[in-house]
Amino acid sequence: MLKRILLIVSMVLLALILLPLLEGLGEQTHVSSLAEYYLSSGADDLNSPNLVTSVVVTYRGLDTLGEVTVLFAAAAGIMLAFKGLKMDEKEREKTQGPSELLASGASLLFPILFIFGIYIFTHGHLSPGGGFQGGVVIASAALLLLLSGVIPGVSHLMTSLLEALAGASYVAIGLLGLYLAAGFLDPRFLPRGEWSGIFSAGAIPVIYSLVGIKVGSELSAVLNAMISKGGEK
Amino acid sequence: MTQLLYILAFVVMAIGLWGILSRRHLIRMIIGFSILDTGIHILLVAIGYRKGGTAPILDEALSKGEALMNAVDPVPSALVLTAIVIGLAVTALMLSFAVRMVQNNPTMNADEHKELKW
Amino acid sequence: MIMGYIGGILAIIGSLFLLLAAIGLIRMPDTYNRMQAGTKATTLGSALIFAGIALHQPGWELKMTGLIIFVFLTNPLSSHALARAAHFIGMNPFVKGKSQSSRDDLKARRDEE
Amino acid sequence: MIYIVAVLGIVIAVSAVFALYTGKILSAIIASGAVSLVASLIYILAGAPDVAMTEASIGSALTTVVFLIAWRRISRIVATSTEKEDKNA
Repeated sequence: MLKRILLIVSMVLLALILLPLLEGLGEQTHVSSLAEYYLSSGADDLNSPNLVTSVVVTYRGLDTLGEVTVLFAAAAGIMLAFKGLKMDEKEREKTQGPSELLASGASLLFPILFIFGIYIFTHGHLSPGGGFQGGVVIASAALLLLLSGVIPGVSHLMTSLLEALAGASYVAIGLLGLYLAAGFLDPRFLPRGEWSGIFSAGAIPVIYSLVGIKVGSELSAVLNAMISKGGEK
Repeated sequence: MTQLLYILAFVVMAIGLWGILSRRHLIRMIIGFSILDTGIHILLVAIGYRKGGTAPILDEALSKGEALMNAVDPVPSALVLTAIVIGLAVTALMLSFAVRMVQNNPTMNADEHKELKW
Repeated sequence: MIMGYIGGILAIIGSLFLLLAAIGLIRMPDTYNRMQAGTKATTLGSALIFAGIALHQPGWELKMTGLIIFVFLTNPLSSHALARAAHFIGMNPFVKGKSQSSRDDLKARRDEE
Repeated sequence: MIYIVAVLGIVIAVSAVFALYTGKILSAIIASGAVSLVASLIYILAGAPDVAMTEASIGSALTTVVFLIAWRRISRIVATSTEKEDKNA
Protein backbone atom coordinates (compact mmCIF):
# COMPACT_ATOMS: atom_id res chain seq x y z
CA MET A 1 0.00 0.00 0.00
CA LEU A 2 2.76 2.40 0.99
CA LYS A 3 4.57 1.46 -2.20
CA ARG A 4 1.54 2.28 -4.30
CA ILE A 5 1.16 5.69 -2.66
CA LEU A 6 4.85 6.48 -3.19
CA LEU A 7 4.48 5.36 -6.81
CA ILE A 8 1.55 7.70 -7.42
CA VAL A 9 3.35 10.56 -5.64
CA SER A 10 6.40 10.15 -7.88
CA MET A 11 4.25 10.07 -11.02
CA VAL A 12 2.51 13.28 -9.90
CA LEU A 13 5.92 14.86 -9.24
CA LEU A 14 7.04 13.93 -12.75
CA ALA A 15 3.90 15.56 -14.15
CA LEU A 16 4.57 18.69 -12.04
CA ILE A 17 8.09 18.93 -13.43
CA LEU A 18 7.03 18.41 -17.03
CA LEU A 19 3.81 20.44 -17.24
CA PRO A 20 5.44 23.91 -17.01
CA LEU A 21 7.39 23.03 -20.16
CA LEU A 22 4.12 22.61 -22.05
CA GLU A 23 2.68 25.92 -20.89
CA GLY A 24 2.41 28.61 -23.54
CA LEU A 25 4.22 26.49 -26.06
CA GLY A 26 3.62 27.27 -29.70
CA GLU A 27 5.32 26.12 -32.85
CA GLN A 28 8.96 27.11 -32.61
CA THR A 29 10.07 29.10 -35.61
CA HIS A 30 13.50 30.17 -34.40
CA VAL A 31 16.48 28.30 -33.10
CA SER A 32 18.66 29.44 -30.23
CA SER A 33 21.37 32.00 -30.95
CA LEU A 34 24.08 29.38 -30.46
CA ALA A 35 22.48 27.16 -33.09
CA GLU A 36 22.10 30.21 -35.32
CA TYR A 37 25.86 30.63 -35.31
CA TYR A 38 26.43 26.95 -36.07
CA LEU A 39 23.90 27.00 -38.93
CA SER A 40 25.10 30.22 -40.52
CA SER A 41 28.88 29.96 -40.27
CA GLY A 42 29.54 26.33 -39.37
CA ALA A 43 29.76 25.32 -43.02
CA ASP A 44 32.26 28.09 -43.86
CA ASP A 45 34.31 27.44 -40.73
CA LEU A 46 34.86 23.74 -41.25
CA ASN A 47 33.82 22.97 -44.83
CA SER A 48 31.72 20.01 -43.67
CA PRO A 49 28.20 19.63 -45.13
CA ASN A 50 26.85 17.64 -42.17
CA LEU A 51 26.45 20.22 -39.41
CA VAL A 52 25.55 17.61 -36.79
CA THR A 53 28.97 16.05 -37.34
CA SER A 54 30.65 19.44 -36.96
CA VAL A 55 28.88 19.93 -33.65
CA VAL A 56 29.69 16.42 -32.39
CA VAL A 57 33.32 16.38 -33.43
CA THR A 58 34.44 19.99 -33.18
CA TYR A 59 32.22 22.48 -31.38
CA ARG A 60 31.13 20.01 -28.69
CA GLY A 61 34.13 17.73 -29.20
CA LEU A 62 35.11 17.85 -25.55
CA ASP A 63 31.66 16.50 -24.63
CA THR A 64 32.16 13.68 -27.11
CA LEU A 65 35.47 12.86 -25.44
CA GLY A 66 33.59 12.68 -22.14
CA GLU A 67 30.89 10.46 -23.62
CA VAL A 68 33.50 8.11 -25.07
CA THR A 69 35.04 7.95 -21.60
CA VAL A 70 31.65 7.07 -20.09
CA LEU A 71 31.27 4.36 -22.72
CA PHE A 72 34.70 3.02 -21.79
CA ALA A 73 33.78 3.00 -18.10
CA ALA A 74 30.52 1.15 -18.82
CA ALA A 75 32.33 -1.40 -21.00
CA ALA A 76 34.92 -1.93 -18.25
CA GLY A 77 32.10 -2.47 -15.75
CA ILE A 78 30.43 -5.05 -17.98
CA MET A 79 33.69 -6.95 -18.45
CA LEU A 80 34.25 -6.88 -14.69
CA ALA A 81 30.75 -8.19 -14.01
CA PHE A 82 31.13 -11.04 -16.47
CA LYS A 83 34.69 -11.91 -15.48
CA GLY A 84 34.85 -15.37 -13.95
CA LEU A 85 31.18 -16.01 -14.66
CA LYS A 86 31.43 -19.51 -16.02
CA MET A 87 28.64 -21.57 -17.43
CA ASP A 88 27.90 -24.87 -15.74
CA GLU A 89 28.50 -28.08 -17.67
CA LYS A 90 24.73 -28.42 -17.69
CA GLU A 91 24.27 -25.03 -19.32
CA ARG A 92 26.94 -25.68 -21.90
CA GLU A 93 25.27 -28.88 -23.04
CA LYS A 94 22.16 -27.05 -24.04
CA THR A 95 24.00 -24.73 -26.43
CA GLN A 96 23.03 -25.61 -29.97
CA GLY A 97 25.66 -25.91 -32.66
CA PRO A 98 25.12 -23.63 -35.63
CA SER A 99 24.23 -24.94 -39.06
CA GLU A 100 26.71 -24.95 -41.94
CA LEU A 101 24.46 -22.72 -44.02
CA LEU A 102 24.44 -20.07 -41.32
CA ALA A 103 28.19 -20.29 -40.76
CA SER A 104 29.09 -19.90 -44.43
CA GLY A 105 26.48 -17.17 -44.93
CA ALA A 106 27.84 -15.26 -41.96
CA SER A 107 31.41 -15.49 -43.18
CA LEU A 108 30.20 -14.23 -46.56
CA LEU A 109 28.33 -11.32 -44.97
CA PHE A 110 31.04 -10.28 -42.51
CA PRO A 111 33.35 -8.46 -44.98
CA ILE A 112 30.39 -6.64 -46.55
CA LEU A 113 29.19 -5.45 -43.15
CA PHE A 114 32.72 -4.50 -42.08
CA ILE A 115 33.28 -2.42 -45.22
CA PHE A 116 29.86 -0.83 -44.78
CA GLY A 117 30.81 0.17 -41.24
CA ILE A 118 34.04 1.74 -42.48
CA TYR A 119 32.08 3.53 -45.23
CA ILE A 120 29.69 4.95 -42.64
CA PHE A 121 32.37 6.45 -40.43
CA THR A 122 34.57 7.78 -43.21
CA HIS A 123 31.56 9.54 -44.78
CA GLY A 124 30.34 10.95 -41.47
CA HIS A 125 31.05 14.54 -42.52
CA LEU A 126 29.17 14.22 -45.83
CA SER A 127 25.99 12.29 -45.05
CA PRO A 128 24.05 11.10 -42.00
CA GLY A 129 26.17 8.70 -40.02
CA GLY A 130 29.51 8.79 -38.31
CA GLY A 131 31.77 7.11 -35.83
CA PHE A 132 29.11 5.88 -33.42
CA GLN A 133 26.88 4.36 -36.10
CA GLY A 134 29.79 2.86 -38.02
CA GLY A 135 31.27 1.42 -34.85
CA VAL A 136 27.95 -0.22 -34.06
CA VAL A 137 27.74 -1.72 -37.55
CA ILE A 138 31.23 -3.21 -37.07
CA ALA A 139 30.20 -4.55 -33.67
CA SER A 140 27.12 -6.17 -35.26
CA ALA A 141 29.37 -7.80 -37.87
CA ALA A 142 31.47 -9.25 -35.05
CA LEU A 143 28.26 -10.33 -33.30
CA LEU A 144 27.14 -12.15 -36.46
CA LEU A 145 30.39 -14.13 -36.51
CA LEU A 146 30.13 -14.88 -32.79
CA LEU A 147 26.50 -16.05 -32.92
CA SER A 148 26.96 -18.18 -36.02
CA GLY A 149 29.94 -19.91 -34.41
CA VAL A 150 32.48 -19.06 -37.11
CA ILE A 151 34.90 -17.79 -34.48
CA PRO A 152 34.85 -18.90 -30.83
CA GLY A 153 35.54 -15.42 -29.51
CA VAL A 154 36.94 -12.00 -30.36
CA SER A 155 40.57 -11.67 -29.31
CA HIS A 156 40.75 -9.61 -26.16
CA LEU A 157 44.27 -8.43 -26.97
CA MET A 158 43.18 -7.10 -30.36
CA THR A 159 40.13 -5.21 -29.10
CA SER A 160 41.92 -3.71 -26.10
CA LEU A 161 44.91 -2.69 -28.25
CA LEU A 162 42.72 -1.10 -30.96
CA GLU A 163 40.57 0.64 -28.38
CA ALA A 164 43.54 2.03 -26.45
CA LEU A 165 45.34 3.18 -29.62
CA ALA A 166 42.20 4.89 -30.96
CA GLY A 167 41.53 6.62 -27.64
CA ALA A 168 45.11 7.82 -27.29
CA SER A 169 45.20 9.12 -30.88
CA TYR A 170 41.90 10.93 -30.30
CA VAL A 171 43.44 12.88 -27.42
CA ALA A 172 46.69 13.35 -29.40
CA ILE A 173 44.79 14.88 -32.33
CA GLY A 174 42.94 17.11 -29.89
CA LEU A 175 46.28 18.33 -28.48
CA LEU A 176 47.63 18.76 -32.03
CA GLY A 177 44.68 21.06 -32.70
CA LEU A 178 45.56 23.02 -29.58
CA TYR A 179 49.14 23.39 -30.78
CA LEU A 180 48.66 23.99 -34.53
CA ALA A 181 45.19 25.53 -34.75
CA ALA A 182 42.87 27.55 -32.55
CA GLY A 183 41.97 25.15 -29.76
CA PHE A 184 41.53 21.63 -28.35
CA LEU A 185 40.04 19.30 -31.01
CA ASP A 186 40.15 22.04 -33.66
CA PRO A 187 40.36 20.07 -36.93
CA ARG A 188 41.67 22.95 -39.07
CA PHE A 189 45.32 22.00 -38.88
CA LEU A 190 44.76 19.75 -41.90
CA PRO A 191 43.75 21.34 -45.23
CA ARG A 192 40.03 21.89 -45.50
CA GLY A 193 39.87 20.50 -49.03
CA GLU A 194 37.11 21.09 -51.52
CA TRP A 195 33.41 21.13 -50.65
CA SER A 196 31.89 17.66 -50.09
CA GLY A 197 34.98 15.69 -51.06
CA ILE A 198 35.97 12.73 -48.92
CA PHE A 199 39.28 14.34 -47.90
CA SER A 200 37.76 17.59 -46.74
CA ALA A 201 36.74 19.28 -43.51
CA GLY A 202 40.21 19.15 -41.98
CA ALA A 203 40.71 16.39 -39.45
CA ILE A 204 36.98 15.63 -38.95
CA PRO A 205 37.05 12.32 -40.89
CA VAL A 206 40.18 11.25 -39.00
CA ILE A 207 38.65 12.01 -35.61
CA TYR A 208 35.36 10.35 -36.47
CA SER A 209 37.17 7.26 -37.80
CA LEU A 210 39.06 7.02 -34.51
CA VAL A 211 35.76 7.29 -32.61
CA GLY A 212 34.37 4.58 -34.89
CA ILE A 213 37.29 2.22 -34.24
CA LYS A 214 37.07 2.86 -30.51
CA VAL A 215 33.31 2.31 -30.30
CA GLY A 216 33.45 -0.71 -32.59
CA SER A 217 36.18 -2.52 -30.69
CA GLU A 218 34.65 -1.64 -27.32
CA LEU A 219 31.20 -2.92 -28.23
CA SER A 220 32.67 -6.06 -29.84
CA ALA A 221 34.53 -6.77 -26.61
CA VAL A 222 31.34 -6.22 -24.59
CA LEU A 223 29.31 -8.56 -26.81
CA ASN A 224 32.12 -11.11 -26.65
CA ALA A 225 32.12 -10.94 -22.85
CA MET A 226 28.36 -11.44 -22.76
CA ILE A 227 28.24 -14.33 -25.23
CA SER A 228 31.43 -16.29 -24.60
CA LYS A 229 31.16 -19.50 -22.67
CA GLY A 230 33.49 -18.26 -19.95
CA GLY A 231 36.03 -20.97 -20.68
CA GLU A 232 39.00 -18.61 -20.88
CA LYS A 233 42.08 -19.58 -18.96
CA MET B 1 4.05 19.28 -34.31
CA THR B 2 6.24 20.58 -31.49
CA GLN B 3 3.41 20.24 -28.96
CA LEU B 4 2.62 16.77 -30.24
CA LEU B 5 6.25 15.68 -29.85
CA TYR B 6 6.36 17.14 -26.33
CA ILE B 7 3.17 15.33 -25.30
CA LEU B 8 4.43 12.08 -26.84
CA ALA B 9 7.75 12.43 -25.01
CA PHE B 10 5.93 13.00 -21.69
CA VAL B 11 3.65 10.02 -22.22
CA VAL B 12 6.57 7.72 -23.07
CA MET B 13 8.60 9.00 -20.10
CA ALA B 14 5.64 8.46 -17.78
CA ILE B 15 5.15 4.90 -19.06
CA GLY B 16 8.84 4.19 -18.56
CA LEU B 17 8.92 5.58 -15.02
CA TRP B 18 5.75 3.64 -14.19
CA GLY B 19 7.40 0.49 -15.47
CA ILE B 20 10.53 1.02 -13.38
CA LEU B 21 8.57 1.70 -10.22
CA SER B 22 5.64 -0.70 -10.44
CA ARG B 23 7.03 -3.82 -12.11
CA ARG B 24 9.06 -6.22 -9.99
CA HIS B 25 10.58 -8.45 -12.67
CA LEU B 26 14.26 -7.50 -13.18
CA ILE B 27 14.17 -7.57 -17.00
CA ARG B 28 10.95 -5.58 -17.07
CA MET B 29 12.47 -2.89 -14.85
CA ILE B 30 15.41 -2.59 -17.28
CA ILE B 31 12.96 -2.43 -20.20
CA GLY B 32 11.28 0.42 -18.30
CA PHE B 33 14.65 2.19 -18.15
CA SER B 34 15.12 1.86 -21.89
CA ILE B 35 11.61 3.19 -22.55
CA LEU B 36 12.32 6.17 -20.27
CA ASP B 37 15.52 6.70 -22.27
CA THR B 38 13.57 6.75 -25.54
CA GLY B 39 11.15 9.29 -24.07
CA ILE B 40 14.00 11.61 -23.07
CA HIS B 41 15.50 11.31 -26.56
CA ILE B 42 12.16 12.27 -28.14
CA LEU B 43 11.97 15.26 -25.75
CA LEU B 44 15.45 16.45 -26.78
CA VAL B 45 14.66 16.08 -30.49
CA ALA B 46 11.42 18.00 -29.89
CA ILE B 47 13.37 20.85 -28.27
CA GLY B 48 15.54 21.09 -31.38
CA TYR B 49 12.61 20.93 -33.83
CA ARG B 50 11.32 24.04 -35.60
CA LYS B 51 8.30 24.48 -37.82
CA GLY B 52 8.89 22.86 -41.21
CA GLY B 53 12.49 22.10 -40.28
CA THR B 54 14.74 19.93 -42.42
CA ALA B 55 17.88 18.04 -41.51
CA PRO B 56 20.98 20.22 -40.94
CA ILE B 57 22.91 18.60 -43.80
CA LEU B 58 23.85 20.91 -46.65
CA ASP B 59 23.34 19.54 -50.18
CA GLU B 60 21.50 20.49 -53.38
CA ALA B 61 18.22 20.73 -51.48
CA LEU B 62 19.57 22.99 -48.73
CA SER B 63 22.14 25.65 -49.61
CA LYS B 64 24.37 27.47 -47.14
CA GLY B 65 22.12 30.52 -47.09
CA GLU B 66 18.89 28.59 -46.51
CA ALA B 67 20.29 26.61 -43.59
CA LEU B 68 19.72 29.45 -41.13
CA MET B 69 16.05 29.69 -42.09
CA ASN B 70 15.10 26.04 -42.58
CA ALA B 71 17.37 23.61 -40.78
CA VAL B 72 16.62 22.27 -37.31
CA ASP B 73 18.90 22.89 -34.33
CA PRO B 74 21.95 20.57 -34.67
CA VAL B 75 22.93 20.71 -30.97
CA PRO B 76 20.15 18.46 -29.54
CA SER B 77 20.70 16.03 -32.43
CA ALA B 78 24.37 15.77 -31.49
CA LEU B 79 23.48 15.28 -27.83
CA VAL B 80 20.94 12.53 -28.56
CA LEU B 81 23.38 10.81 -30.91
CA THR B 82 25.87 10.19 -28.13
CA ALA B 83 23.16 9.65 -25.50
CA ILE B 84 21.80 6.66 -27.45
CA VAL B 85 25.21 4.97 -27.49
CA ILE B 86 25.67 5.61 -23.77
CA GLY B 87 22.14 4.27 -23.26
CA LEU B 88 23.12 0.97 -24.87
CA ALA B 89 26.23 0.69 -22.68
CA VAL B 90 24.28 1.49 -19.50
CA THR B 91 21.54 -1.00 -20.42
CA ALA B 92 24.16 -3.69 -20.97
CA LEU B 93 25.76 -2.80 -17.62
CA MET B 94 22.38 -3.13 -15.87
CA LEU B 95 21.77 -6.47 -17.58
CA SER B 96 25.17 -7.79 -16.53
CA PHE B 97 24.42 -6.83 -12.93
CA ALA B 98 21.08 -8.60 -13.28
CA VAL B 99 22.90 -11.74 -14.44
CA ARG B 100 25.21 -11.57 -11.42
CA MET B 101 22.28 -11.01 -9.03
CA VAL B 102 20.38 -13.97 -10.46
CA GLN B 103 23.47 -16.11 -10.13
CA ASN B 104 23.70 -15.39 -6.42
CA ASN B 105 19.98 -15.81 -5.81
CA PRO B 106 18.16 -17.49 -8.69
CA THR B 107 14.92 -15.54 -8.79
CA MET B 108 13.75 -12.83 -11.16
CA ASN B 109 11.65 -11.00 -8.59
CA ALA B 110 13.42 -7.84 -7.45
CA ASP B 111 11.69 -7.97 -4.05
CA GLU B 112 13.35 -11.27 -3.20
CA HIS B 113 16.87 -9.96 -3.66
CA LYS B 114 16.94 -8.88 -0.05
CA GLU B 115 20.64 -8.75 0.75
CA LEU B 116 21.04 -5.59 -1.35
CA LYS B 117 18.47 -3.65 0.61
CA TRP B 118 18.98 -1.43 3.65
CA MET C 1 9.28 10.70 -66.81
CA ILE C 2 7.97 7.42 -68.19
CA MET C 3 10.66 5.63 -66.18
CA GLY C 4 9.29 7.33 -63.09
CA TYR C 5 5.81 5.91 -63.74
CA ILE C 6 7.22 2.41 -64.31
CA GLY C 7 9.18 2.75 -61.07
CA GLY C 8 6.04 3.82 -59.21
CA ILE C 9 4.07 0.85 -60.56
CA LEU C 10 6.90 -1.52 -59.52
CA ALA C 11 6.93 -0.03 -56.03
CA ILE C 12 3.16 -0.45 -55.72
CA ILE C 13 3.38 -4.11 -56.80
CA GLY C 14 6.18 -4.58 -54.26
CA SER C 15 4.14 -3.07 -51.46
CA LEU C 16 1.23 -5.36 -52.43
CA PHE C 17 3.55 -8.31 -51.89
CA LEU C 18 4.55 -6.91 -48.51
CA LEU C 19 0.86 -6.56 -47.61
CA LEU C 20 0.27 -10.17 -48.64
CA ALA C 21 3.19 -11.20 -46.42
CA ALA C 22 1.67 -9.33 -43.49
CA ILE C 23 -1.73 -10.99 -44.07
CA GLY C 24 0.02 -14.35 -44.32
CA LEU C 25 1.75 -13.81 -40.99
CA ILE C 26 -1.63 -13.45 -39.31
CA ARG C 27 -3.54 -16.01 -41.36
CA MET C 28 -1.15 -18.98 -41.46
CA PRO C 29 -1.58 -21.70 -38.85
CA ASP C 30 1.97 -22.55 -37.68
CA THR C 31 5.52 -21.20 -37.50
CA TYR C 32 6.78 -22.79 -40.70
CA ASN C 33 3.89 -21.57 -42.83
CA ARG C 34 4.27 -18.09 -41.38
CA MET C 35 7.97 -18.14 -42.18
CA GLN C 36 7.17 -19.14 -45.74
CA ALA C 37 4.84 -16.17 -46.09
CA GLY C 38 7.15 -13.82 -44.27
CA THR C 39 10.30 -14.66 -46.24
CA LYS C 40 9.42 -15.30 -49.86
CA ALA C 41 6.89 -12.50 -50.21
CA THR C 42 9.02 -9.90 -48.38
CA THR C 43 12.14 -10.78 -50.39
CA LEU C 44 10.32 -10.23 -53.68
CA GLY C 45 8.39 -7.25 -52.31
CA SER C 46 11.41 -5.34 -51.05
CA ALA C 47 13.41 -6.19 -54.20
CA LEU C 48 10.57 -4.76 -56.33
CA ILE C 49 10.38 -1.63 -54.19
CA PHE C 50 14.14 -1.06 -54.47
CA ALA C 51 13.97 -1.59 -58.24
CA GLY C 52 11.12 0.92 -58.42
CA ILE C 53 13.15 3.49 -56.45
CA ALA C 54 16.15 2.88 -58.74
CA LEU C 55 13.99 3.65 -61.80
CA HIS C 56 12.35 6.64 -60.13
CA GLN C 57 15.51 8.31 -58.81
CA PRO C 58 18.25 8.50 -61.44
CA GLY C 59 21.69 8.03 -59.93
CA TRP C 60 20.60 5.62 -57.19
CA GLU C 61 20.93 2.45 -59.30
CA LEU C 62 24.18 1.27 -57.72
CA LYS C 63 22.98 1.75 -54.13
CA MET C 64 19.71 -0.02 -54.85
CA THR C 65 21.46 -2.95 -56.55
CA GLY C 66 23.63 -3.30 -53.47
CA LEU C 67 20.53 -3.25 -51.26
CA ILE C 68 18.79 -5.91 -53.37
CA ILE C 69 21.87 -8.18 -53.17
CA PHE C 70 21.99 -7.61 -49.43
CA VAL C 71 18.30 -8.49 -48.97
CA PHE C 72 18.75 -11.61 -51.12
CA LEU C 73 21.67 -12.65 -48.94
CA THR C 74 20.24 -11.96 -45.51
CA ASN C 75 16.52 -12.75 -45.78
CA PRO C 76 16.80 -16.50 -46.54
CA LEU C 77 19.60 -16.85 -43.99
CA SER C 78 17.57 -15.32 -41.17
CA SER C 79 14.50 -17.38 -42.02
CA HIS C 80 16.65 -20.51 -42.14
CA ALA C 81 18.01 -19.73 -38.67
CA LEU C 82 14.49 -19.07 -37.37
CA ALA C 83 13.05 -22.26 -38.84
CA ARG C 84 15.93 -24.30 -37.47
CA ALA C 85 15.52 -22.79 -34.03
CA ALA C 86 11.79 -23.47 -34.14
CA HIS C 87 12.46 -27.05 -35.11
CA PHE C 88 15.03 -27.57 -32.37
CA ILE C 89 12.70 -26.37 -29.64
CA GLY C 90 10.20 -28.94 -30.85
CA MET C 91 7.58 -27.08 -32.87
CA ASN C 92 5.51 -29.56 -34.84
CA PRO C 93 4.23 -28.69 -38.31
CA PHE C 94 0.49 -28.14 -38.48
CA VAL C 95 -1.56 -30.78 -40.26
CA LYS C 96 -5.32 -30.52 -40.42
CA GLY C 97 -7.03 -32.99 -38.12
CA LYS C 98 -3.82 -34.48 -36.70
CA SER C 99 -1.73 -33.41 -33.78
CA GLN C 100 1.60 -34.94 -34.88
CA SER C 101 2.62 -35.89 -38.36
CA SER C 102 5.23 -35.74 -41.11
CA ARG C 103 8.68 -37.26 -41.19
CA ASP C 104 11.37 -35.59 -39.08
CA ASP C 105 14.67 -35.61 -40.93
CA LEU C 106 16.58 -33.78 -38.23
CA LYS C 107 15.33 -35.96 -35.38
CA ALA C 108 18.37 -38.25 -35.28
CA ARG C 109 20.70 -35.29 -35.14
CA ARG C 110 18.65 -33.57 -32.45
CA ASP C 111 18.73 -36.62 -30.24
CA GLU C 112 22.45 -36.91 -30.77
CA GLU C 113 23.01 -33.41 -29.56
CA MET D 1 2.67 14.83 -41.45
CA ILE D 2 1.29 15.65 -38.01
CA TYR D 3 -1.21 12.80 -38.37
CA ILE D 4 1.57 10.34 -39.20
CA VAL D 5 3.44 11.40 -36.07
CA ALA D 6 0.24 11.05 -34.02
CA VAL D 7 -0.35 7.51 -35.30
CA LEU D 8 3.29 6.56 -34.69
CA GLY D 9 3.03 8.04 -31.20
CA ILE D 10 0.01 5.85 -30.44
CA VAL D 11 1.96 2.82 -31.70
CA ILE D 12 4.89 3.73 -29.41
CA ALA D 13 2.66 4.16 -26.36
CA VAL D 14 0.78 0.90 -27.02
CA SER D 15 3.96 -1.13 -27.52
CA ALA D 16 5.55 0.43 -24.43
CA VAL D 17 2.55 -0.57 -22.29
CA PHE D 18 2.56 -4.01 -23.96
CA ALA D 19 6.25 -4.43 -23.13
CA LEU D 20 5.53 -3.78 -19.45
CA TYR D 21 2.40 -5.90 -19.07
CA THR D 22 2.64 -8.86 -21.47
CA GLY D 23 3.06 -12.30 -20.02
CA LYS D 24 6.18 -13.50 -21.82
CA ILE D 25 9.53 -11.78 -21.31
CA LEU D 26 10.49 -12.61 -24.90
CA SER D 27 7.48 -10.66 -26.22
CA ALA D 28 8.32 -7.82 -23.85
CA ILE D 29 11.87 -7.58 -25.20
CA ILE D 30 10.66 -7.56 -28.82
CA ALA D 31 8.05 -4.91 -27.97
CA SER D 32 10.70 -2.70 -26.40
CA GLY D 33 12.69 -3.06 -29.64
CA ALA D 34 9.58 -1.96 -31.55
CA VAL D 35 9.37 1.18 -29.37
CA SER D 36 12.87 2.18 -30.49
CA LEU D 37 12.22 1.34 -34.14
CA VAL D 38 9.06 3.48 -34.32
CA ALA D 39 10.86 6.26 -32.43
CA SER D 40 13.50 6.26 -35.17
CA LEU D 41 10.72 6.94 -37.73
CA ILE D 42 9.63 9.91 -35.62
CA TYR D 43 13.19 11.26 -35.58
CA ILE D 44 13.30 11.17 -39.38
CA LEU D 45 10.05 13.12 -39.55
CA ALA D 46 11.40 15.60 -36.99
CA GLY D 47 14.41 16.37 -39.18
CA ALA D 48 17.11 14.39 -37.40
CA PRO D 49 18.29 11.60 -39.76
CA ASP D 50 21.56 11.14 -37.84
CA VAL D 51 19.64 10.37 -34.68
CA ALA D 52 17.23 8.12 -36.57
CA MET D 53 20.10 6.09 -37.98
CA THR D 54 21.70 5.71 -34.57
CA GLU D 55 18.43 4.74 -32.91
CA ALA D 56 17.60 2.19 -35.62
CA SER D 57 21.00 0.51 -35.44
CA ILE D 58 21.64 0.77 -31.71
CA GLY D 59 18.32 1.25 -29.95
CA SER D 60 16.32 -1.29 -31.87
CA ALA D 61 18.90 -3.80 -33.10
CA LEU D 62 21.81 -4.02 -30.69
CA THR D 63 19.87 -3.28 -27.48
CA THR D 64 17.36 -6.02 -28.33
CA VAL D 65 20.19 -8.45 -29.00
CA VAL D 66 21.87 -7.54 -25.70
CA PHE D 67 18.57 -8.08 -23.87
CA LEU D 68 18.08 -11.44 -25.56
CA ILE D 69 21.60 -12.64 -24.72
CA ALA D 70 21.22 -11.60 -21.08
CA TRP D 71 17.76 -13.20 -20.90
CA ARG D 72 19.12 -16.47 -22.34
CA ARG D 73 21.84 -16.59 -19.69
CA ILE D 74 19.47 -15.64 -16.87
CA SER D 75 16.82 -18.18 -17.80
CA ARG D 76 19.48 -20.91 -18.04
CA ILE D 77 20.84 -20.03 -14.62
CA VAL D 78 17.32 -20.11 -13.15
CA ALA D 79 16.51 -23.39 -14.93
CA THR D 80 19.69 -25.19 -13.77
CA SER D 81 19.28 -24.04 -10.18
CA THR D 82 15.67 -25.24 -9.99
CA GLU D 83 16.76 -28.60 -11.44
CA LYS D 84 19.37 -28.92 -8.68
CA GLU D 85 16.75 -28.11 -6.05
CA ASP D 86 14.46 -30.79 -7.42
CA LYS D 87 17.23 -33.35 -7.21
CA ASN D 88 18.07 -32.40 -3.63
CA ALA D 89 14.47 -32.53 -2.48
